[in-house]
Amino acid sequence: MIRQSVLLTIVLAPLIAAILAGVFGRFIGRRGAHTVTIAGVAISFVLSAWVLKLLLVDGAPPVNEAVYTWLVSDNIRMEVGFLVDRLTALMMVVVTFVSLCVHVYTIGYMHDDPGYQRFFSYISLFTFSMLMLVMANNFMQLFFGWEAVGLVSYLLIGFWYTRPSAIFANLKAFLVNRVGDFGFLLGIAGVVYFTGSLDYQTVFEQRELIAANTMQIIPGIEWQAITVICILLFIGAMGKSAQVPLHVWLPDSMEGPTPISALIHAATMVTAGIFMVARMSPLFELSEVALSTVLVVGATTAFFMGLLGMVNNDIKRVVAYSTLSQLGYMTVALGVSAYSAAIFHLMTHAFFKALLFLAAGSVIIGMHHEQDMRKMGGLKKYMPITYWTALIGALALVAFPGTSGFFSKDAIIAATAAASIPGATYAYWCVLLGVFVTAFYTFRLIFMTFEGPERFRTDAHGHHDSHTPHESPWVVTVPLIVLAVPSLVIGWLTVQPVLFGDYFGTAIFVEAAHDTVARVAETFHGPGAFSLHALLTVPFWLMVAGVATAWVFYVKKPELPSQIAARLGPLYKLLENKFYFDELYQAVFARGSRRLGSVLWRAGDVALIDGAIVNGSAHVVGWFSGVLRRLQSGYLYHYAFAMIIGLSALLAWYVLR
Amino acid sequence: MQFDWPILSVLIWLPIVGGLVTLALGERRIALGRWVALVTTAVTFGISTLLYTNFDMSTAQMQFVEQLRWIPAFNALYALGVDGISMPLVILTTFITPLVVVAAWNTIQNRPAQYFASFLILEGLMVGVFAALDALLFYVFWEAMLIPMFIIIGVWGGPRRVYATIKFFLYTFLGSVLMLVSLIYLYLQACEAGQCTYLIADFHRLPLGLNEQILIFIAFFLAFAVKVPMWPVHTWLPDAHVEAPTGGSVILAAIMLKMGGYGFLRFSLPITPDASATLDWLVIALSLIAVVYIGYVALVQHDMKKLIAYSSVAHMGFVTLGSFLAFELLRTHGDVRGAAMGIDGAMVQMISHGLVSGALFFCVGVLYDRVHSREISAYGGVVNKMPIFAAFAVLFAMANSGLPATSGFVGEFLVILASFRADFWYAFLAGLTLILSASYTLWLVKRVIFGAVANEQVAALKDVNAREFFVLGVLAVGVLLLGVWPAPLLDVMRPTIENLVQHITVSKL
Amino acid sequence: MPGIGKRMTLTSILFYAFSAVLVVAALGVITARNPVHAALFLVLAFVNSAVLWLLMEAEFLAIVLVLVYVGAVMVLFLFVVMMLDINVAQMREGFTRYAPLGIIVALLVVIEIASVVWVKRLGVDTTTAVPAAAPEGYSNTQALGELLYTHYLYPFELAAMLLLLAIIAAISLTMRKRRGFKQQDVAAQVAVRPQDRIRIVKMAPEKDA
Amino acid sequence: MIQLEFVLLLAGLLFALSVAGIFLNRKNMILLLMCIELMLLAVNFNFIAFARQLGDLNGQVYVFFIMTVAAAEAAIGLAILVVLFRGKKSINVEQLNEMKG
Repeated sequence: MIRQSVLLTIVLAPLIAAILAGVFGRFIGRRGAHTVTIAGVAISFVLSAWVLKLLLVDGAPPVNEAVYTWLVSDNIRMEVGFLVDRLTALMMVVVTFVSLCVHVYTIGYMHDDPGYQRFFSYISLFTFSMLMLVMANNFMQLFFGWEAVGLVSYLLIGFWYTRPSAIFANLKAFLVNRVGDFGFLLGIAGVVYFTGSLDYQTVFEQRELIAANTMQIIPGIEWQAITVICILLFIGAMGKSAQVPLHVWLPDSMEGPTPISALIHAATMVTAGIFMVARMSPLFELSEVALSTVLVVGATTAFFMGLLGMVNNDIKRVVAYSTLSQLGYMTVALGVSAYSAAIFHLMTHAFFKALLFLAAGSVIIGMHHEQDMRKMGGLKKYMPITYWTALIGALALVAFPGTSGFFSKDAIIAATAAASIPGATYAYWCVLLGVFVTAFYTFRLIFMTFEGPERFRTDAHGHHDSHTPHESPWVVTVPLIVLAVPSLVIGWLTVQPVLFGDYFGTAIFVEAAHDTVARVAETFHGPGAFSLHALLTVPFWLMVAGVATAWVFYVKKPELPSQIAARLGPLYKLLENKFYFDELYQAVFARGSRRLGSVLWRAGDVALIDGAIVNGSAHVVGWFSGVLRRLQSGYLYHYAFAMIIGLSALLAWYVLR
Repeated sequence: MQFDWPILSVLIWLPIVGGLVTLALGERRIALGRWVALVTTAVTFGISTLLYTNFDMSTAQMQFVEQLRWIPAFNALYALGVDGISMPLVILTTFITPLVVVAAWNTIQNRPAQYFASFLILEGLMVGVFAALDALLFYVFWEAMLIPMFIIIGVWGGPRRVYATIKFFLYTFLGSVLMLVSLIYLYLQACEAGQCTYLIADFHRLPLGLNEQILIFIAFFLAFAVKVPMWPVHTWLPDAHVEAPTGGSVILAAIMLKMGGYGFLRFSLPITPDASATLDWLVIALSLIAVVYIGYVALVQHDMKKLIAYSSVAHMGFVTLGSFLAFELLRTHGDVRGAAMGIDGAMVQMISHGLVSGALFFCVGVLYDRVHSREISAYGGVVNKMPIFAAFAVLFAMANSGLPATSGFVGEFLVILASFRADFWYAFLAGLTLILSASYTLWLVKRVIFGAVANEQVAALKDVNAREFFVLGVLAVGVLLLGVWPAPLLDVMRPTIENLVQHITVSKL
Repeated sequence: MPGIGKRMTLTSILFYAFSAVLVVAALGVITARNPVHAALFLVLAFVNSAVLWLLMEAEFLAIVLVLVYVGAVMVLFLFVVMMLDINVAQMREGFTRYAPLGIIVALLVVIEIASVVWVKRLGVDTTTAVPAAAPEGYSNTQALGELLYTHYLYPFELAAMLLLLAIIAAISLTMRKRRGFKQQDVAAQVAVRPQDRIRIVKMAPEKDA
Repeated sequence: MIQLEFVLLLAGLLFALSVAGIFLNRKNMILLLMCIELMLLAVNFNFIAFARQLGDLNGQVYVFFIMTVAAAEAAIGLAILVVLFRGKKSINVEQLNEMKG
């Protein structure tokens, strides 16, 4: 039996730590701040692991209970409560584990920063919010966690608040997320409309009720209610998980400190959307249209965002684009109803992407906060631990057989191949080509950073730089190593139960007709065989081709890329400008809104309402009294005369009436 | 439990007496006058909490009722009482006023005794508006309240204060004289029906024809729409806010605007249910215009107070939207599930907006006291010099953009849930506030709070002192408490709102 | 009853005679070249009116009219007229120019009033209703007094206040402040504080150099 | 007996004459005041005539009050006149237009 007090401790420990470090940061000092926050997250991690063990090994039943009633309105009870089943427990462990690593790593990374306590407070607060999100048993709390992680993300991207680019990026991130949340909130409203409840359990029990309904959004066109709701919910996921076209905030979010990029913008927060869709699988399964939408959006993100990673030179942004692309893979998996594969990839990705980010951060520390890969190279011998762990992460990312990323990504590709819903073919080609792209940009990063000539020795002015890169302190490298281990082996160990076993049980629901994972499972004969079999498949060779191309371009013939870039001209420019999404949004939404606001204000409020109606009526009164004023000559006999005229007029009226 | 002493009268007259005492003490003895003002408002707040603790949550009846003959010639009664709708608003009033007193402690140099006295008298009158059960008494308080506010803006206001006060006064007065006409009409009708009083409860039961109802509704609508304010009669608000001193802005935004919403719930809906049903499209359309249109307008403001004022208009759009959903629900679904939720949302939004917008105006006041500018461009990088202030400002900004766990979320969430039931597009347009409010609020935060230190004036800033910390801290606690656990508030309102929904869905024809 | 008819005739004759004098006096008021003459014509008009009021059985008011108006108000007028040095010629400018207009308006008013009286008949029957004769021992002054001191007590008090107000107003308006006039300001004397009068200066004791 | 109509006509004549007086003596403020007194007298005639006709003493009470007010008005009016004359050395109404709007 899992007791509520345990769950409450898991959630509240990071919150209390965050409050201690944030509000009382001045009193407890730096050491105090990182001690309490790490202690808080460590407690959460240990207890989460224990809860997972209880569920898995001891066979404890899933918990679904309310902590307190948030409010009751119109007989709808809105509660704060926990739903802890195996899906939740898995997320809890991943979140707290990565968070713990990042906490430790931060001690080294943020060592000299004046906002040390504040930073620890924020990341603990994030852990709390994320736990609230995954442990929610109702939509209201889900939305709370959803927005709260957005808030912390906002605060952390803008952590260095004096940088104009950082405060621009955090505003952008928040607003783009808000666009998603807008859809999400409407989706929740739709759920409440049809089921009269916010509770997952109740909603899922009544899902047929939603499916039986239609809605007229545009008069005359009937849409299935379930489709509308699922797409609205998915818009929320698109915002949070940075799917095209709401992806623009994620690359910019790299303005935040690197531990944040690892924790929030790679491992946990951005996967909230994936988690949410998986959680809502009973709803999504009822709407093929919604699933197709998910699939196409995911596939587009997976391929096209990967392309952008191929041309970027900022080490963190390359990893960020790879995150976008991988999130696309997860979304594709959701689209083909391979929820377990999506969650599986979410888990493995959390490890190896956090690893890659932290490694990138380690490189950045070593390079004294230089992020441009063109100024790196040959770092292998200066930073061996970073190099090897980064290589492990890269291999996992490109899905080298046997690594954790391989199992999850190959499962997704196979599931996509097995899928038959509309859009599956397009998605299949996208994910397949994505493999090549992934391999290329990943190893481009590795080669540009760690191999080749040592370009850091000369700066832009050509004069000699006295700083030599150095390996990072233990608080940085230990988390790297700790993350490298699961990146390498966790797939091998868990693919059988998580993906093909009945790990998720009732937490995830799949219609038999959509069950692509089951079709993949037919060909699965243990992880070893799976890996060996992969050597004969197209994805593997595409991956090899990608790595080889990168090698040729950045190690063998470094002059080749610029020649090709020149040859491809417009295409290259298109990639370099990220498909002009930013420019488009800037012009249409940012500037357009301001212009619209100006027009409404100046023409509507100032000119029409205030000018014409309010002050206008005052002017009419003023003009009229100006006319009347002429009558007020000030001469007594004029007034007397007027009175007499009035008198005789009244008398005349009385007489002649 | 009811008291054997007239608690509501005490809440009305204690601050007024305190104000007169402060006034009598004069500017020379202002040190004592301040304490009189503070103690009076604090005691008033203390007494008002008794309303909550002794409130009977099982009934929709008026509680703590007092009734005396007032003007026998018109059968006007001095009748006071509160129910689940007015009681939270009374407590909001008594909660905000001490904070205003603390915030103005020594920042007002020009005639402070009169300043404090104005606020104390204003407090009593505002409580009177919420507590009055007699329509004529309500009207007297409603109009009397304008006078101290007029003085506050006119004496302690900014450079264009004369324009702003006159605009404020004329706008609100124009609306309310029509209300007086319809109150008198209702009184005469009540006399014909044999209930010759001004009691609002009697008006509720009065049978009225549709045409009568529509005319009365329009008269009430003008009075309350100006006060809320709804688009397009909102333009007095930005001017009044910009010119008002900090305390004036706070009271204006936190409490005065609520009177419009309160009026809709107390007068328009129950007295003219059929006219409300006929004209609800108008209110809903104007509310949605307020949310979207004003959201865009707020985006381009250069003046911090103006921006917050516009954001108030947009947020109050939720109040009117939530209040008028019932009829649309009845038309499209044949039942009123969701209507109570809409009104719940409207009420929570009112309380929450009282806290949040009040807090934001306090924040602007803190900056204004130091730099003497409200222009956004005069700031930048305030966080570098005032980290504690920045933390509060970001918190309140987030509450203003409706972040869950702050009070700003609860009302909007409930109203959007309810409006989805009425029509998808209502919810869609209302939901746009999620994006718009975040845009203008956080853009403001970005330009004022974040960034590098912009100029020498910002570089010379000092962080909040203990007094300002107290004010902002108390409001922050309120905002978070209401966001994390709004159930106590909803529990108080439930019987009254359910009763109201039941009442308005029964046609008077 | 022949006596009644005779009395009626006498009353009528007196009425017409005094009315004629009254009208002439009023004409004199408005056309007199000299303001003093105008005032004296006005006195004549008032005395005539008093007689007419006596005829109309308003004895008390008739006496009051003579006492208050002729005795007080008109004397006041005469004082003022004589006290002020008025340029009569300048005052008379435009007299003839406006005369036609004045006459036309006056005629209009007379015609209108006459038509109100004779065409509209005031809404009451004035021909047949004969005023009831006063009972024996009736005193107009006593009846008026009873009414004034009972039903009209408050308005009566107010009228007294009004007169007091008029006295104070007239005095304060015309009172002239003379320069160099020494006066005691009690308020200033009471409000004085020690530090206004003496200044205590602290200084180091001076030593002989 | 005195017929009501003739009293009323007399009052009307008095009133008309004083109106004419205002036109004729429009510059002389003292005469204006006198004309006003004459007008009030005309009104008093009406009251007294009706009081007698209807046998109602209230009319006479009104005359009493009108005379009170007229006395007060004359006193204050003349006081103002004196003050004016001191300031302007004239009582010409044409010079008194400070109240012009």
